[in-house]
Amino acid sequence: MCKAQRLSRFWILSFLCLFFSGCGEDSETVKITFIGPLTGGVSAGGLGGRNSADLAISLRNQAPDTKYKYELVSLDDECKPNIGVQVATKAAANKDIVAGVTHYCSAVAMGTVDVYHKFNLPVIVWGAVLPDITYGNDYLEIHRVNGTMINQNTVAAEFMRSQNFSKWAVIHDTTDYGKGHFKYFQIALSKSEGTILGTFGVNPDQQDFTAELTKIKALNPEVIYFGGLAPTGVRIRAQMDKLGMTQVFQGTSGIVSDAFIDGVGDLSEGVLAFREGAPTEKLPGGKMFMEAYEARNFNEPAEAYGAFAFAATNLIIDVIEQVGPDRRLIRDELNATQGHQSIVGPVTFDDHGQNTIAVITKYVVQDGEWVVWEDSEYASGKRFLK
Amino acid sequence: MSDLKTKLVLLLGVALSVIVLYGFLYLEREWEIGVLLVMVPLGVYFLKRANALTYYQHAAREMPRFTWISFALGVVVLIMLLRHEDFALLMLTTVLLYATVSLGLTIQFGFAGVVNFAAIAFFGIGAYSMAILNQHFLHIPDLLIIFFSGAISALLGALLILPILRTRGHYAALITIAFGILFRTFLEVNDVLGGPQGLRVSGLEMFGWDFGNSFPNELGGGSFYVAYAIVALVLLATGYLITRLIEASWLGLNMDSVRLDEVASASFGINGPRWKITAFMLGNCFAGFAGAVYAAMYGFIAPASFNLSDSLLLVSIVLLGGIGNPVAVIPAAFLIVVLPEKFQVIQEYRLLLFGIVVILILRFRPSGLMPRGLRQYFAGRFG
Amino acid sequence: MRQTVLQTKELTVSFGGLKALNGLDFQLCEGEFLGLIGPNGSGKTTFFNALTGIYRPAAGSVLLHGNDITGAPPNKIYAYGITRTFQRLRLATSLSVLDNLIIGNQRNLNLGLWYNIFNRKYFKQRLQEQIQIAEELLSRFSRDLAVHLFKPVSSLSMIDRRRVEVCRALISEPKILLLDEPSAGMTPDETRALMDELQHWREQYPALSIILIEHEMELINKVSDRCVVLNYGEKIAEGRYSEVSKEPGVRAAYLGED
Amino acid sequence: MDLGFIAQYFVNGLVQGITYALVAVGFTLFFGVLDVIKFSHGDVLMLGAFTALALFLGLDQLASPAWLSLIIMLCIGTLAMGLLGALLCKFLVLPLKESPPLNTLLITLMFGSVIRESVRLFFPNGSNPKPFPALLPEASINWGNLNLRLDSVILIFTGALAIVVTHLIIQKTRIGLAIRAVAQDEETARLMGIDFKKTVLATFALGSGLAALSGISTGLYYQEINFSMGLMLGVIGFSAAVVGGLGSIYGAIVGGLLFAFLQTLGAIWFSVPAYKDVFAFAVIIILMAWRPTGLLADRSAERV
Repeated sequence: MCKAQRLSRFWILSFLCLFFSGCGEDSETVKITFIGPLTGGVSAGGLGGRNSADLAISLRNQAPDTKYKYELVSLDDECKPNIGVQVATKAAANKDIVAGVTHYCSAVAMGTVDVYHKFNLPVIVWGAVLPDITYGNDYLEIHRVNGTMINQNTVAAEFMRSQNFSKWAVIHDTTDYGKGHFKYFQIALSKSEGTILGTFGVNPDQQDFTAELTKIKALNPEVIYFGGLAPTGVRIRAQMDKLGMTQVFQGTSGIVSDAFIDGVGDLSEGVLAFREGAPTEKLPGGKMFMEAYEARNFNEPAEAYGAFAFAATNLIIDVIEQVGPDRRLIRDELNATQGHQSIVGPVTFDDHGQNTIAVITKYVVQDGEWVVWEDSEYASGKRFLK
Repeated sequence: MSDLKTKLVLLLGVALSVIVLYGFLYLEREWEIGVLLVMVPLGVYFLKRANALTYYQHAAREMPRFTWISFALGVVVLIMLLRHEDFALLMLTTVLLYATVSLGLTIQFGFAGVVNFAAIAFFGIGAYSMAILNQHFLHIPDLLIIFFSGAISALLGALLILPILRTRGHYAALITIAFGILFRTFLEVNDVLGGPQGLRVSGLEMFGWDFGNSFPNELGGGSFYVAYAIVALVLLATGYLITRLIEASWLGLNMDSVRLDEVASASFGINGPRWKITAFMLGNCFAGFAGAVYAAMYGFIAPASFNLSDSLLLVSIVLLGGIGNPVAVIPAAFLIVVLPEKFQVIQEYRLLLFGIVVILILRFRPSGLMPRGLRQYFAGRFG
Repeated sequence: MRQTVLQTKELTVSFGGLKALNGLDFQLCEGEFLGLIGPNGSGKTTFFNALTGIYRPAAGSVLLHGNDITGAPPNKIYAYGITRTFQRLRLATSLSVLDNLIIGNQRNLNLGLWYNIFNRKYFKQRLQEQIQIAEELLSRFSRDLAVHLFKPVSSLSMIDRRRVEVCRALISEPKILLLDEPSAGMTPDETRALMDELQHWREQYPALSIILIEHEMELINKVSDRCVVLNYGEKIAEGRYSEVSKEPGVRAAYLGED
Repeated sequence: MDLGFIAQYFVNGLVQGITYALVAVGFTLFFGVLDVIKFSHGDVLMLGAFTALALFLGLDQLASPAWLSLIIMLCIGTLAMGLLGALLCKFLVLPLKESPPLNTLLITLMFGSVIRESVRLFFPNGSNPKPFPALLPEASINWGNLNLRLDSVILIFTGALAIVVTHLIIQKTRIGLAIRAVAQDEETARLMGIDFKKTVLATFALGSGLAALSGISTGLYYQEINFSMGLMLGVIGFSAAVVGGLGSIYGAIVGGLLFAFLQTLGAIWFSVPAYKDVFAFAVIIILMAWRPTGLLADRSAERV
């Protein structure tokens, strides 16, 4: 029999054995998914969240009394709604994954709520602040540990009025994140007679803002309110200086990151921003989390929402230990969470799965660092915003 | 070759390809896919050595209708085999839809020679039309909405046709690229269409059957993607049939003539612009249909998923397969959609790798993997 | 006297300043075989391109059966029954010989969507007719060419391609045929065979009038009823070849001042 | 909308216009010489900016003064991109000279996406926008509402100078003569003993060098560069060259300034300034429908 026949018979044989070997099941490990922006402009926050979730998993795996072995499946949504839906579908369609710690970007979280509901995968949002993610639907699968824009903008408006600023111009990106911040800031401001002279919606990856800024310069506001994430904030702050504009730059939780300060350099001096929850070191479990995080020496900092990702992962593991790795049981148990102790304080989910965080922290940039307003020299009168 | 023998050869060919496709879609671990990636080309080499491939091609030319039916049934078997694998079905449906758009591109680029770098924009127009029509016109049956989405894509395409007709090759390329950017920027800026946030799209509902919930148990149960896979298969099969019929008729003949030499064709009464318009609008119509089904299946669309790199991906499918060869888009679409999903390491370098592959093809084998054969009007002797 | 079929008055074609054709008056009668001769670059091919609408004439007019068709697009000219061959072959080389011939027979094709896509039985009959016409036409020009009907034109020799180009122009039974050096590159007896076949074709279709651009003077003499001599875009002589070839102006144009 | 603001818009528009014109001149050169469109031109621009950034980061370690590193960046960046342009032409464009023009367009477009992806993947943290050093003096003069910055003026000046120098090279030098001859009629130029290959490579080098210059000036103006800026600038540059009339350098300059003017106009008229790109591209498509061979049309008739 010539060589070709023998080789092809061997080929068919090996192909068939591969075909059947692939069907074996692997051992009993419970998979939890983490979804966040691991690449792109806001990847610092995403990577900090992933490392914190991974830390929670490894700590629980080392603990002796844990019933199951846990594994983290981390996926990158690039902070883009379309990529977010793709990876969410991939995770939700995977039978081994029983729960998820999902999303830093509000735009992506909004896009994926339907996917989690369709595949009834219980998830906890760890960083996105748009209220509609939980209040905009009555899906039992969606929960959130961090606070929302409503109280963030209420505190921001009262504080800025107390610093007797009265005239604002608003630039916000046209995603749900930017529009949400603008909407709730406008509501909060109308209660305390602040006036918004003009509003400009911009595309998050727009390069050139000189046109919008020139129009704002004509309106001559005291403060420029920016609703959006760090990359866009960097470009706007830098191009403000190009047009000789010295207004106060007031941002949102989206720019509370080192990436913003590195991008803008010393122009960041005196920039204001507001964020839910206290700074990590002031949180109840803050010290323990910071030390454990340093011990693992990840090459990225935990960033603003790392603690929330850690708390969300721990909550899911506690629930799985109690009811076992089944999506429906986990979902029902999560809905009934009351006063669950976590490093970000007690977690209680209301009927929409929302955990209410009252504490909002005011930040100002002083010498290239985000400093809590109360401890800054601006509060003590040594420096002035204007 | 007796009819029975031909049918046997064709069925064997389909069975073999279904097994290979099942292997690629079902197996999860990367080393398994790696082994498959080595085995399949080796297998093809053996088949070529034992000139089984020419044997199959000859059989396919003898009974084109039977080949078409057997292949469609083969894919139905594949869908049934995978009915519980949600993500595998999602990938298979995406392949079928991308192949349909590539058929549209084959008609535009392969037949009439009209270059189109905005294929994903017309795919997007179909998706957004489905999203809007589904939201505001609930009483219109979804089948009709899919049809309207295709028609809207074709009509919007007509807007572009005037500048394209009056310009030569590379100018038309620029116009289509500019249209792609214009379409995406317009979506991102305009709030009514959801801006960069995108839109939610409700699932399809046909013949009283809501695609939202899983496949009925009497038909074997399985994930809700099965219904979408079947719709996508019907769309691709019809699209393939229409493309083949156009090629094997005076319409395809005139399109080819206009592509090869517009002046000479004009001297023999062929109205160049008419055939370019027909090809361009028909291709965009295919893209619109596929976009509508894609939007309904995914449940969510955003401008960020319709940018130039996706259009280039579609162009690479047509180039990889072989310009103008309708059969070639199916294996090419499979390679370009499934491989990056299966190989995480490729996922990150996907666009880089496909860029390099297309450069190599253009440089050393411009006619692609399965070059287009001569026109065959009917089975058997006719050409 | 035979009736005038095609006429041009003061026909002028210019590229920028250069006048490729300068005020050309020209008549072609029904069934006439007219030779168009002149040194290279005298405007012969430009004249064909102006006639068939590829170039827009700068001035003057083209009349078919008396009515004005100046500047009509090429596909309209074809509808009027005027077909042509090209100096540099312009066949669709990647398509089969049959396809190229069917392209030439555009007028008799039914381009309706219904007949082409859905009513395949009807289409099959039309196809068989076209194949039969093409085979019969090809075999008149050379016995073995009809065998290559389903092969791509790229596989044919240059001579066979020239024959296919002539057949493409003839297949729709035109009223006026414009031949632009059809026998370039052919051996004398191949050229003679081509011309004999054309004569045979004219006997079958007496109303067909032909304009032939050719450099073989002896061939022009044998075949043409009348001829026109062009030089630098102007007509310098007209009449039977025997009279025209004696005129001093024509000799000077070809042989240069002695 | 007093005079100050109009002047401010004018200055913004002028800086952008010069950048687009530099890119457009590149496209016109390639088309003039080889009747081909090098679609990776925009990405060569981006790569020029990233090369300059890498050079600056290296030089920063050596603490070289700002003006010295700026000059080094400009020279090496331009030369590197010129070399890349020539290599690209030698290995990708010339071998495809005989094949249909669309193949050349596709292969250069794909090469552009290969450059884009490699910068995104292999430049450290390449997917994020990178801050570009502000090396030009920051002083600005205020007349009423106009804030005229020195760096904008310098950029406008260098851009205009580059175009004038290119024009002089084309009109006055031997290599310029060769380029024009090849552009006019390739066969005759080769018959006259002009080394066709060398001329074409020189043109590609010149055009790519200009692109690098434009990339660096964009970086200096916005103090930020990212891996996808090349694509947008490439398409805008090509539209400007086409609308101006491919083949004529004046057409490219007019086209570049026109596009910037359209964008500024769009920003002023529309309430949502982001519509400016949509407006500018729409006008380009309409213009090309009206005058397919561009405003200063080059008289190339179809030879039959």
